[in-house]
Amino acid sequence: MIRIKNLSVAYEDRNSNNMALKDITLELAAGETCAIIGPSGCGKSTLLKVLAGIIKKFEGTVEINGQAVRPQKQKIGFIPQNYGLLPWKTIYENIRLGVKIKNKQASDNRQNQAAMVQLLGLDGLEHRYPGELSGGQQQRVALARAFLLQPDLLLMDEPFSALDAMTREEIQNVFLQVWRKHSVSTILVTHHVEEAVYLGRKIVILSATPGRVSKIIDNPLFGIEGVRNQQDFFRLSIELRKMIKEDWSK
Amino acid sequence: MIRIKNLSVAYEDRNSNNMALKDITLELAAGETCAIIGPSGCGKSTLLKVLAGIIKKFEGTVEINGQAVRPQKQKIGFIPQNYGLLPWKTIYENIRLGVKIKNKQASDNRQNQAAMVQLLGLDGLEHRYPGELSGGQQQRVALARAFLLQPDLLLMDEPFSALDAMTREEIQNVFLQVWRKHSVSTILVTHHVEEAVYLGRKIVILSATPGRVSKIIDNPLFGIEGVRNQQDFFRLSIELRKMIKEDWSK
Amino acid sequence: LTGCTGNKTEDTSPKHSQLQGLTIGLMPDVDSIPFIIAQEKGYFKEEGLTVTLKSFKSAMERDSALQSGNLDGTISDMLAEAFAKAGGFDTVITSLTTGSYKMVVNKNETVASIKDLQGKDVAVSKNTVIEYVTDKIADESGLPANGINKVVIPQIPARLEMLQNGKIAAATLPEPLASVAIKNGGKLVNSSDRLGINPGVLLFTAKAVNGKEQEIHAMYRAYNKAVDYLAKEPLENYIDLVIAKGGFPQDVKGALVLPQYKKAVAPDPKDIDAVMTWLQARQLIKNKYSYSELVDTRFVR
Amino acid sequence: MRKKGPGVWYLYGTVIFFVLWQAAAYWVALPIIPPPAAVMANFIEIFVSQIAVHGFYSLWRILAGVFFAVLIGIPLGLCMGYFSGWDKLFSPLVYLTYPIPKIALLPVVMLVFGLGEMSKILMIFLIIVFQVIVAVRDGVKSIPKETYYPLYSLGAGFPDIVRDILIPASMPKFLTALRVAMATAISVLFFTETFGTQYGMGYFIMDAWLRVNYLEMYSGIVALSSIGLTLFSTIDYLERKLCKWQYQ
Amino acid sequence: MRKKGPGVWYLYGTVIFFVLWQAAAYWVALPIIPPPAAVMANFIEIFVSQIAVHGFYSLWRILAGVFFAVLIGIPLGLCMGYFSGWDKLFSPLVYLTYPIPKIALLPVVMLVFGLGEMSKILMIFLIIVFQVIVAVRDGVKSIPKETYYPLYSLGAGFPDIVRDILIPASMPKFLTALRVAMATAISVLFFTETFGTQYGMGYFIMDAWLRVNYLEMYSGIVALSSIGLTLFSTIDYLERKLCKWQYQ
Ligand SMILES: Nc1ncnc2c1ncn2[C@@H]1O[C@H](COP(=O)(O)OP(=O)(O)OP(=O)(O)O)[C@@H](O)[C@H]1O
Ligand SMILES: Nc1ncnc2c1ncn2[C@@H]1O[C@H](COP(=O)(O)OP(=O)(O)OP(=O)(O)O)[C@@H](O)[C@H]1O
Ligand SMILES: [Mg+2]
Ligand SMILES: [Mg+2]
Repeated sequence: MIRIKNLSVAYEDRNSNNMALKDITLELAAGETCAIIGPSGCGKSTLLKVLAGIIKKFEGTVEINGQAVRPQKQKIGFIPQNYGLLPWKTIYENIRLGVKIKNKQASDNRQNQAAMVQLLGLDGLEHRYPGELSGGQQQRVALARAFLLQPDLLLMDEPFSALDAMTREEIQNVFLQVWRKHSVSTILVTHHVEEAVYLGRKIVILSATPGRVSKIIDNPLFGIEGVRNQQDFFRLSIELRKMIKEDWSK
Repeated sequence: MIRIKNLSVAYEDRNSNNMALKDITLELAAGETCAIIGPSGCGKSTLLKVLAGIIKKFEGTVEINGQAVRPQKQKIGFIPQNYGLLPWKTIYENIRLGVKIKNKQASDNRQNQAAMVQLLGLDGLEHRYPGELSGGQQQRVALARAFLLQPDLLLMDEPFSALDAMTREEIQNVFLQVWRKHSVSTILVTHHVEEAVYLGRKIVILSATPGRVSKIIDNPLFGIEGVRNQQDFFRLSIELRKMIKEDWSK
Repeated sequence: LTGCTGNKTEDTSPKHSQLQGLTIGLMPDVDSIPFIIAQEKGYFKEEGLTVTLKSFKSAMERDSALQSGNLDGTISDMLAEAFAKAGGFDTVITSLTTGSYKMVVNKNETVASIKDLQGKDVAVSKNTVIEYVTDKIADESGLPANGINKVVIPQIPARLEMLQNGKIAAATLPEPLASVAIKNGGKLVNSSDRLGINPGVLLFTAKAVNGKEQEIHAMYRAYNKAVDYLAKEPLENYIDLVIAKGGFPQDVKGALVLPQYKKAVAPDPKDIDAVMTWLQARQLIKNKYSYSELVDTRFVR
Repeated sequence: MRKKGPGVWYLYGTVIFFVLWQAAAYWVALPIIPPPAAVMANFIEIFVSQIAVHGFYSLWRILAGVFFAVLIGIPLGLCMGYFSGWDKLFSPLVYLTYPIPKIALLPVVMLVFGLGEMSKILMIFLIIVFQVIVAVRDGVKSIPKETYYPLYSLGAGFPDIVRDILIPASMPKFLTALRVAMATAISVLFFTETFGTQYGMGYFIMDAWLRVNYLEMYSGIVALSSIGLTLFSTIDYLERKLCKWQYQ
Repeated sequence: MRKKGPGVWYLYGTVIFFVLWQAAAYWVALPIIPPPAAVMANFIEIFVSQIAVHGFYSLWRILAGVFFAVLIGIPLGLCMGYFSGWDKLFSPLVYLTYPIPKIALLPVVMLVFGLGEMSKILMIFLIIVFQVIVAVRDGVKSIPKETYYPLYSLGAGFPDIVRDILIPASMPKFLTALRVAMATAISVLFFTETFGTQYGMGYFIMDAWLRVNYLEMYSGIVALSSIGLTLFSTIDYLERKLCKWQYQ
């Protein structure tokens, strides 16, 4: 259960204060997924950073399961927009990073890791460094790290942006598997309307800088098997796109 | 005029040689645009790096207007997948970088720059450093740099991946303007089938690692005003998607 | 690791077993030779005394070792004693040692007498016994106080090189490097021996003087034996030893003329006074110390 | 980030410094470590009459030495870092000459350059130039290669790369090297300023030491520490100016 | 990148070194720069009988001094770089103590630690620890803050951050510092090894100098250079091992 109330975030500049988020109020039930759509620069990444405990200076309240954000206590899987891989660690170590830090004792999940590597099409790359991978491969490493952690809260910042359409669909399904198995509360930022419709039980539309919640849509199509090829899916996507267009041109 | 013949590229690893591109043969007339689609990790970025003169160790021949690749002679605008901004330069300086290095004398294009900044929605950010921008804003800075340079050859590696749908459309149109005005030969890598159909006169489909040319499609819909809302556009996109699916599942 | 003790094992005969060890600092100069002889010829052992000789390459390191209580006594000079007193350290002179400081002119200079050095560069180290001797030499020949142009070069080998390569007209050097200079063509102008001044002394800390009286007496007996040895034995018989243990240049073999070593005596009050006057005139010390403050005559007179 | 200005912290630092010193003086209870109060009194007493002029000489020699070390060290370090050929050729040379005790060169320097200012500045130069070379070289080597891509694709020449990448990217590392070099230059004054001069903090300290005047010696050390603090905080200031992009 | 092994380049470097030296010897034409051939002959002659044991002593002192400098310098530098409070508190202290000529501390060091090995190692330690502190601190400070995000969001503690970020990220800079520190340690031997010992390259070189035996002095310098070259290439090797990720 995530509860955000009147959240405002400003970046302190050398000479000015620029507001990135203003008065965000949002609730998300435990185990729900939420897709965030917003124009570039509206503060989506900022919002995720607040939830991940990286930005600590904000106004308003942010609670995860009734507590303030404390990554030490909560198990948060965060995929930053630039993937957040450590260049001095091999892919193998990068993927393990989350479990290594979070589950100090339980290190029996080698098998899980191998399976995850397989699912994300990363086999054979384990001993390379991030600098030796293609952009999409790096992104998949970040996804593997987050999925393997089996977090309580999963925060993904444009997690499929560097993937081709087919890989993207496969990995969206991998995500859904993980989500179903562990019912992870998830917030994902995306620029794809279809992706939002496919993966978001809630779809939040933010308005341009400073970001405000413009609309929150309950998505009836979420979780339906094979929904991507149904007419409803197209219709909702088109509708949503129209909505967004209107909203952002204001 | 770009002529690629039997291009093969391998990355030397610590212990193995891994082939990234194999036997690529491709021609592109001067002033033409070409969209490249390929699965993640197939070597699209590698191909662009070869054309940009960054990777110099390859087999086969690569010619730009009949000459080998020599960025000193040719005016190449390259947008790397990670934007290629210099963190110690302000946005203003980063945008100017291309013209500063290429057109040493002609520095009268301040106005152009201001106009470009405006078009890409970057006004007000000129004095920030790249680290102080959102992902999409950074990508737009890279685009501004390349467009402002008015290059002979424009290489764009997933140039709109971090932009929301609306901004993306706007900037695709900015690109078309620039392209029309200066008839820039362009190669762009994309994961969006619609983008490829909208922006590519030729569409090249690469197969998975090591990348080979799988299909080259002449796109009849390129350059038609308002094509995005026509039935033909949808049909071609869907057709293409099917083609890709078949091709990559082989 | 333990100074110039050689490899003699410690004497454990019951008669001498009450004596504590003495640690004495040496410099690579001729004052140290009697100590090296006494050590190597076993005179200290004959007295039942264990002496640890520590050699130092620079006066400051030596002084620091004494001030920090790592040495009981050291070869030093009257100026150092006055400075130590002024600096608040309780040390005393127990006797003179025999040293030699020489002013040498470089071979290309046509200098008949010291007077000809008027206005020329003479290398010294400042505020040290070297400068003191230089002043005395100038004084003696009637040059005014600022008659020569003193150039400060504290590193002795560097001073030697500058002299030999004609970058300076003259230099005041301690033995044995003065002999090297002379051997290589330098001309001796004057020396502390000729002037009859002898600022070299043996210094002990007050703590050692009071706590190791027996030992210091024994040490002087051995020292005097060594002086006897030096008087009767020809130089060839021990020059190799001195070169090896004293840190002397190989070159001095055949060139070095040792001063006449004298049995340990207390310094002449006149000499002490001269040094005090010189120091005070140059405002290097505030108070003039009396003879009895500086010298402890309970060991030798 | 700085609610209290840096000045306050320097004050704290200075106070701690004096407290530690006082404790050491109390514990040792020998003239070897005079108590800070006595030293400060002495410092104030002799500042105008003696220390000021010595300090001035030293400052000029340090700055001149550092200037030349930077003048030679930066271009060489940049080239060694960027061109692997230069690195291969010069590294062994640097590795061989760097550890040579500079005192061994003293006679040669004195002979060739005399006893004047030149020699002293040259000694400082010789001691610190290697630090600058090695640091700048390593700084350039640690630039990730993707950083160069935009410039490569623009066909930028070496001067462009130097100006737009090498210098800004290695600036923080260079400033570290400058800090280390400055401090080294100060702390070797005792041996670069002992010949052919009667001015300079090095001379002053060694002379005081020789005269067993620990009060004056420590006054000299206090003066050196202050020079050091000043130079260091200047570099800190420069860093905040020149590497603004790192400090957001 | 390395068609010819590094060995070949070291050979080139050594040859150039000797050529320059020969040229200097020829030009100066004085015993203070003996020709390399004579020195090498002397070096070979006295290597086993003298230099080996001196070299061994020096090597042990250098390594011990560097070891302690690293032991203290890295944790302190890491903390100062990471926690701005530590930096604010300790920086002024470092800035004040770094420039103190370490020779001025000789009386105190002798007082507390006597004339034995401890004192010499401590002197080396005092000279290089500051370099290590400053370099590690600056290395940590220059880590871009995004690098920490994945660990922050995992709620990683300071030990995790040290192990997974601070150490690997500042490793290249630390190795630079280690290079500089090693070379400094070697080149100050002439003054850390001249008291209370008859072994060590410092002693050997100063002794030869005072004996005006330039041949032996230069043999000693050659020995030091070789020690330096060995240590440096060990660090280069370490760097290629530990910072593999930088060398793709
Ligand atoms: N520096 C490198 N060292 C070794 N292998 C590399 C290196 N860079 C890329 N590769 C490999 O080469 C292949 C092609 O990489 P490239 O970056 O060209 O892919 P891409 O088509 O751009 O993929 P993406 O869509 O994910 O960006 C990949 O399999 C990648 O793992
Ligand atoms: N470090 C910073 N300093 C100052 N301003 C910043 C900083 N980081 C981001 N901003 C500004 O805050 C706003 C929100 O940034 P954020 O990265 O959250 O956008 P976003 O919604 O993720 O955009 P995108 O879709 O382009 O990634 C932007 O206008 C950006 O310019
Ligand atoms: Mg973002
Ligand atoms: Mg790519």
